[in-house]
Amino acid sequence: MLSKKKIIDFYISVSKIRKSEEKLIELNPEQEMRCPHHYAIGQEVVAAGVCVNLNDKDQIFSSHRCHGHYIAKGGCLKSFMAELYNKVTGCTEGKGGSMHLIDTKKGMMGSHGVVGTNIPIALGASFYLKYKKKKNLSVVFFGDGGADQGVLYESLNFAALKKLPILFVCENNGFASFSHISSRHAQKDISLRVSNFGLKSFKLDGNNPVLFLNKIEKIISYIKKNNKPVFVEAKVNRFMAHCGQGEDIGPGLRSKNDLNKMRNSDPLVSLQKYLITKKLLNKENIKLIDEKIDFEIQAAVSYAKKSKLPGKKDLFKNVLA
Amino acid sequence: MLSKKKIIDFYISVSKIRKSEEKLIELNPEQEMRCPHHYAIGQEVVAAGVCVNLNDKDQIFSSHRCHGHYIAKGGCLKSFMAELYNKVTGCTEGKGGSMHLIDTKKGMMGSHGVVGTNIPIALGASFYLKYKKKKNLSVVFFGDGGADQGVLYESLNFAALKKLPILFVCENNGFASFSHISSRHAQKDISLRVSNFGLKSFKLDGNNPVLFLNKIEKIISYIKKNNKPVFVEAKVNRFMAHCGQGEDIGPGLRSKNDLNKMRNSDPLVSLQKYLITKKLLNKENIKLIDEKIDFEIQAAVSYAKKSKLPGKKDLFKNVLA
Amino acid sequence: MRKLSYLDAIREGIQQSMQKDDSVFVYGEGIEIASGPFGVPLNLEKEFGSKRIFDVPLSEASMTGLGIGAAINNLRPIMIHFRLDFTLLTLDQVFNAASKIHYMFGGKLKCPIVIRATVGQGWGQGPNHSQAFHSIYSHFPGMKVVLPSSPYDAKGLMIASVFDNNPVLFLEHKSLYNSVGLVPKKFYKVKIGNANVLETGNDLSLLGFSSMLPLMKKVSRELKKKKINCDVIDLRSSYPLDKITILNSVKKTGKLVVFDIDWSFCGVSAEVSAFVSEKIGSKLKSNIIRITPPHVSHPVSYALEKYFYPNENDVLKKIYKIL
Amino acid sequence: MRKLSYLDAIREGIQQSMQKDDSVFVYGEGIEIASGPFGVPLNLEKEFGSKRIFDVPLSEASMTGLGIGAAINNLRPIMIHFRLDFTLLTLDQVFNAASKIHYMFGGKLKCPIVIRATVGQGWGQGPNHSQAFHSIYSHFPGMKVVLPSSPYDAKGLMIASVFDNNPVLFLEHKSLYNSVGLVPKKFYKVKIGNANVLETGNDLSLLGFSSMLPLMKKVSRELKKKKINCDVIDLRSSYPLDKITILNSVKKTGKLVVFDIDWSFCGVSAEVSAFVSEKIGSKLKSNIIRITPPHVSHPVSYALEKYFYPNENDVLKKIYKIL
Ligand SMILES: Cc1ncc(C[n+]2csc(CCOP(=O)(O)OP(=O)(O)O)c2C)c(N)n1
Ligand SMILES: Cc1ncc(C[n+]2csc(CCOP(=O)(O)OP(=O)(O)O)c2C)c(N)n1
Ligand SMILES: [Mg+2]
Ligand SMILES: [Mg+2]
Repeated sequence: MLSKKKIIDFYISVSKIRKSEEKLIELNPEQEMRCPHHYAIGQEVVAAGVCVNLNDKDQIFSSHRCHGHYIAKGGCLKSFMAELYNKVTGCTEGKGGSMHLIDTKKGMMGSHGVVGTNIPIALGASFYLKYKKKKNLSVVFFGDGGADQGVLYESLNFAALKKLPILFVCENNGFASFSHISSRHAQKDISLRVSNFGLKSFKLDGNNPVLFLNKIEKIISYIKKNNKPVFVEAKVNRFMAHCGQGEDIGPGLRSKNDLNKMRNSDPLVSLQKYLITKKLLNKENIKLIDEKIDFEIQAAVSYAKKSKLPGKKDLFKNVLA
Repeated sequence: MLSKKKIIDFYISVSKIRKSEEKLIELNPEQEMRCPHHYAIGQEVVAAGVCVNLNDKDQIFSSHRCHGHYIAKGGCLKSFMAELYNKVTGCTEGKGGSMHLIDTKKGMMGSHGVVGTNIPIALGASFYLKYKKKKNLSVVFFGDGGADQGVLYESLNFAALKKLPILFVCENNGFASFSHISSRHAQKDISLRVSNFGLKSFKLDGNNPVLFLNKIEKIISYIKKNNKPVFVEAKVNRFMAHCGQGEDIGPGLRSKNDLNKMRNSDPLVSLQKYLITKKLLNKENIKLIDEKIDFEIQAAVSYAKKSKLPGKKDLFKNVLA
Repeated sequence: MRKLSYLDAIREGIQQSMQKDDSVFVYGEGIEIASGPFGVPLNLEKEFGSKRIFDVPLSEASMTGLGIGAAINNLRPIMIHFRLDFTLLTLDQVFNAASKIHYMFGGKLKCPIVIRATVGQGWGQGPNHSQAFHSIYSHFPGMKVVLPSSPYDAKGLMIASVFDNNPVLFLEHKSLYNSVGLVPKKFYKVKIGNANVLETGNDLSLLGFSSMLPLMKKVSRELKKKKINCDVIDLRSSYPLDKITILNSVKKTGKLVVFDIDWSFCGVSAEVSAFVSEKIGSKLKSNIIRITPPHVSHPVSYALEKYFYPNENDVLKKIYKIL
Repeated sequence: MRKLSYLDAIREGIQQSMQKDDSVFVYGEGIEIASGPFGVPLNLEKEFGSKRIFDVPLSEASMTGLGIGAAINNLRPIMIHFRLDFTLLTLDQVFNAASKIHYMFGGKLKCPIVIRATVGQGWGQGPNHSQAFHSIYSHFPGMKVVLPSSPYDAKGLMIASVFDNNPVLFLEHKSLYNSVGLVPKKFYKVKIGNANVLETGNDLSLLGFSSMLPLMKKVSRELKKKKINCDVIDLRSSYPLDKITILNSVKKTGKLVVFDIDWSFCGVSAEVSAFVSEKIGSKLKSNIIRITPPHVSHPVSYALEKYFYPNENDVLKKIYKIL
């Protein structure tokens, strides 16, 4: 059973991701954050639902669309904003940018811009956790595009073979940049596709926040208890363009109408409704939470803006360890 | 229903593979064939059963263990022997050796020494066949080790997505060089593993020659009729070592006893028995067939021995087309 | 003659190749869709249909094999990558198969595949969205590697690549996409392996590739003010190198600066430098200079990119030392 | 001091590393089994258990990721490939991740993985079982690349590689496996980046790697008969290069021959040549010579291998021309 605290933490996480992204969109016209942005708006439930069940020693790995995962895992918001502003105080000191976020103290072990590349690296992290007899798990987030890569299948097999504590999370938003899943997958049910690799696989609805949270809590405790891998496909809707400020409306992509439908079933809104209906929070509580988040985000932006840019010496730092 | 002619051609093919390999083993002490040999002895049924259902315009692709596939597809025996003898009259003029056999006239489109690499190349051939509206198919042979490679899963998906005429044949002998399948696969049933990729998949017994022939005939005509890919896992026994003259007996490998059991259920012998029992051939017929094969092999060996070695100029031939 | 952008010239090269020969086909991730990255849209589906231009899964390794298997059957695939970086997923297919197929099968097969890829730069593309490593493609026997710097070359080299019988890496540079130049309407090839002498001078040879050309021209202009006249030569392909043009230029000037967008360590710039000094070292009037990014990964921050990519002032400083 | 074979020395280096630190583990295809290829058996399972030494599927790409994910968590993986050729399947993991991880995450992670691989040669190994392409590993920033030529170095460089905090390619050569030499019993490191001066002479510098050393020594012996004395220097690592030792030698002799098992075009041999001529070109008394296989794939036939691999006579002929 979900605790009240967990549901509220979950809401805070969803809201923080949404509001951070909206802030990025708002600030975009300044053209000061010079790196590609892949927004997670619409998909926040998955990052938040998974990470609210993890502790700092659990490790997560992510892809180009990583803002949400970083924030959900508790990654420092100041370092995040500073990184997006290309500053030396950013989480990679201006080296990695928006697609290579990291906060090792929080168990956010890095995101990668090459699709699928992080999947076996997360596998290695789960290998480490088992090797050192830690009671933790490793999680890798990737998209339906990530499921096109052969390393996924290699990694599923190995995770099952060695009984590693890893959760594979495929956020299926139906697109890989400009390719619809139907032009890439013979068989669109990804959880079914992998169902005979020797590990459990589930299909969850990332648009139904509480149901998702409920199920993912059980899955994560199954992994921790049994030291076994699990695969989860989460169906989600991406509200923004693949990259940047647009909406990716057009032939071969999606219609304005479809997008409106998505926005009308916004999981953030339905989560708020649920909280209120179930009397877990009232409107006032929600407002307070959101204001606190706004405040934190604003502080991070100020920090980022005030921070210094890296200098020539920094270019030659950390080439070899 | 299998025609008498097909069964006899099938026998000829199995026997020719066996006898060619045995000749290589016999000649090995000369140390004149200087390249690694991966014998198919014990596994011949798969190559023969598939290829007896193909014509010269159907294309096959193979791996390091390719002698059988080359011979079954009708590859020139002289060019084969000459290649193994490192001669300029060999099928690759001494460039590729035992792991890179080719006879394009017969639709043997090349074998590759890197495990799995040929799988998507065969996919490309099937793409070509469909593109040019040919009534043919492409076949790729690989081992259970080949099934470890991510490109297989990428290729299965694409073949199913584009409805390509391709037969994936996984010859599962339970080993990848010195690794038993149980130390590599979480889930040992390979045909099951791939069953949800959007194409049909079958598990066949490569040790039961006539049953295999029966089923593979139907599968190949299904592919030709429907322009759709199929995956076949064929369980087989490898009698020889992974590479060379030995038997690979030892801890972690297999026991003498196990090997004897394999040899005692030799598919070549059971095929001969079947032919005789069903009165398709009598002992005398078989003897005549086998003598003809011996003769052909001997001629190929003589040709190879008499052929010239490549010279310095040949080293620089065919670098660019 | 009309003017076309670099990007439109590539598109036209592809289009005319497809018109010329129906065994030419094109595929890549998201290329069917009108709004592709950097406006790379091809808009060729209407003309040629989804049989000849199509979208593929993010399965770079097997999709390279797809092209190889088609190419050995005399089709002429053009595989499109939005970043050269992603081709690192495909190098088994490229170097264990494509580049060797003609040789290792004794000439029985040819593999005329074009691997078209973009080098990114700017706007925080960073460590694995900006790499140029055509050196490693040039290192393996059996490959050709072309790097157009102008719209004219972009079209002509694309057509030459498509109709070449070897695997060709066709490497574009994002910063050149909007540059505009004269491009004939007709179907034409630019021969692979011929350098292009853009300016002539007796004092210094500036040789280089791709997006280095604008920098080289700026440097030449600056030097001209000081009465120093340069050969400015676009090498156009890193394999094969146009050895004759290179030697002729350096024999004349005695001083060589090699520009590349790839790193220098074991890079094409090292090869050009080694080749020249091994051939005519005693005729050199000063040490060769290589102008390339330093031996570090591509940083995201624009503040660091400033130091990472060679700039005019630094180049001039280095050149003044050898004058 | 005892004598050990090159192969046993590597084994002992691995064994002592595992004894020293239980975060060292080893994995590769078929390595658990006593009768591995070329007798590479490690026989370490009894001592360390299958947790620390284990067999893996033929999934080179993801198995490289496995090591990376472990390494960023401070384990010290040794991944074994029986052929360098097969690492072409892994280069996305190696160059888009391992070599960049320290840099692109601003120093937050280290990636101490050892990639151990063999270069094949002879007995028809052919085009994709014999390649040496450490140049491309040396090309990408963030990697180290070592190539031991003696049993002593094999052990010491293995230990140094395991305890280095960067990804290291440890490249062995099949033809050296049975060579025997003095190897201390103790745990010791050979510093990565230090060349080894094996012979000294004032007339000619012979620099090279790995299995080129036996050839270089033969050449030196032959030249000594003609009163020509050589520096014979084992460069030991292709990244970092020991620039000081290289320059000191060539400054002294004025004549350089670079030997490598990799191709020369954009190879490490090109880098050494370019580096030397750019630094002290004017002090050179003759053109630099690169001794490498020609720009073709590795043929299978022994009749062709004879011309493919550099041999003493051809090398001497080339050297006589510059004396
Ligand atoms: C190997 C690789 N191929 C292509 C790209 C270019 N690219 C960046 S994101 C993306 C789409 C990824 O789709 P998906 O995995 O579903 O994630 P989503 O963007 O939908 O969250 C593509 C094709 C890349 N980064 N890496
Ligand atoms: C990518 C790659 N990894 C490793 C090897 C070394 N190797 C050659 S054959 C082989 C075993 C292959 O097993 P399988 O695919 O089952 O074929 P089999 O030998 O059993 O017929 C291995 C590991 C290789 N050639 N290619
Ligand atoms: Mg997606
Ligand atoms: Mg097998």
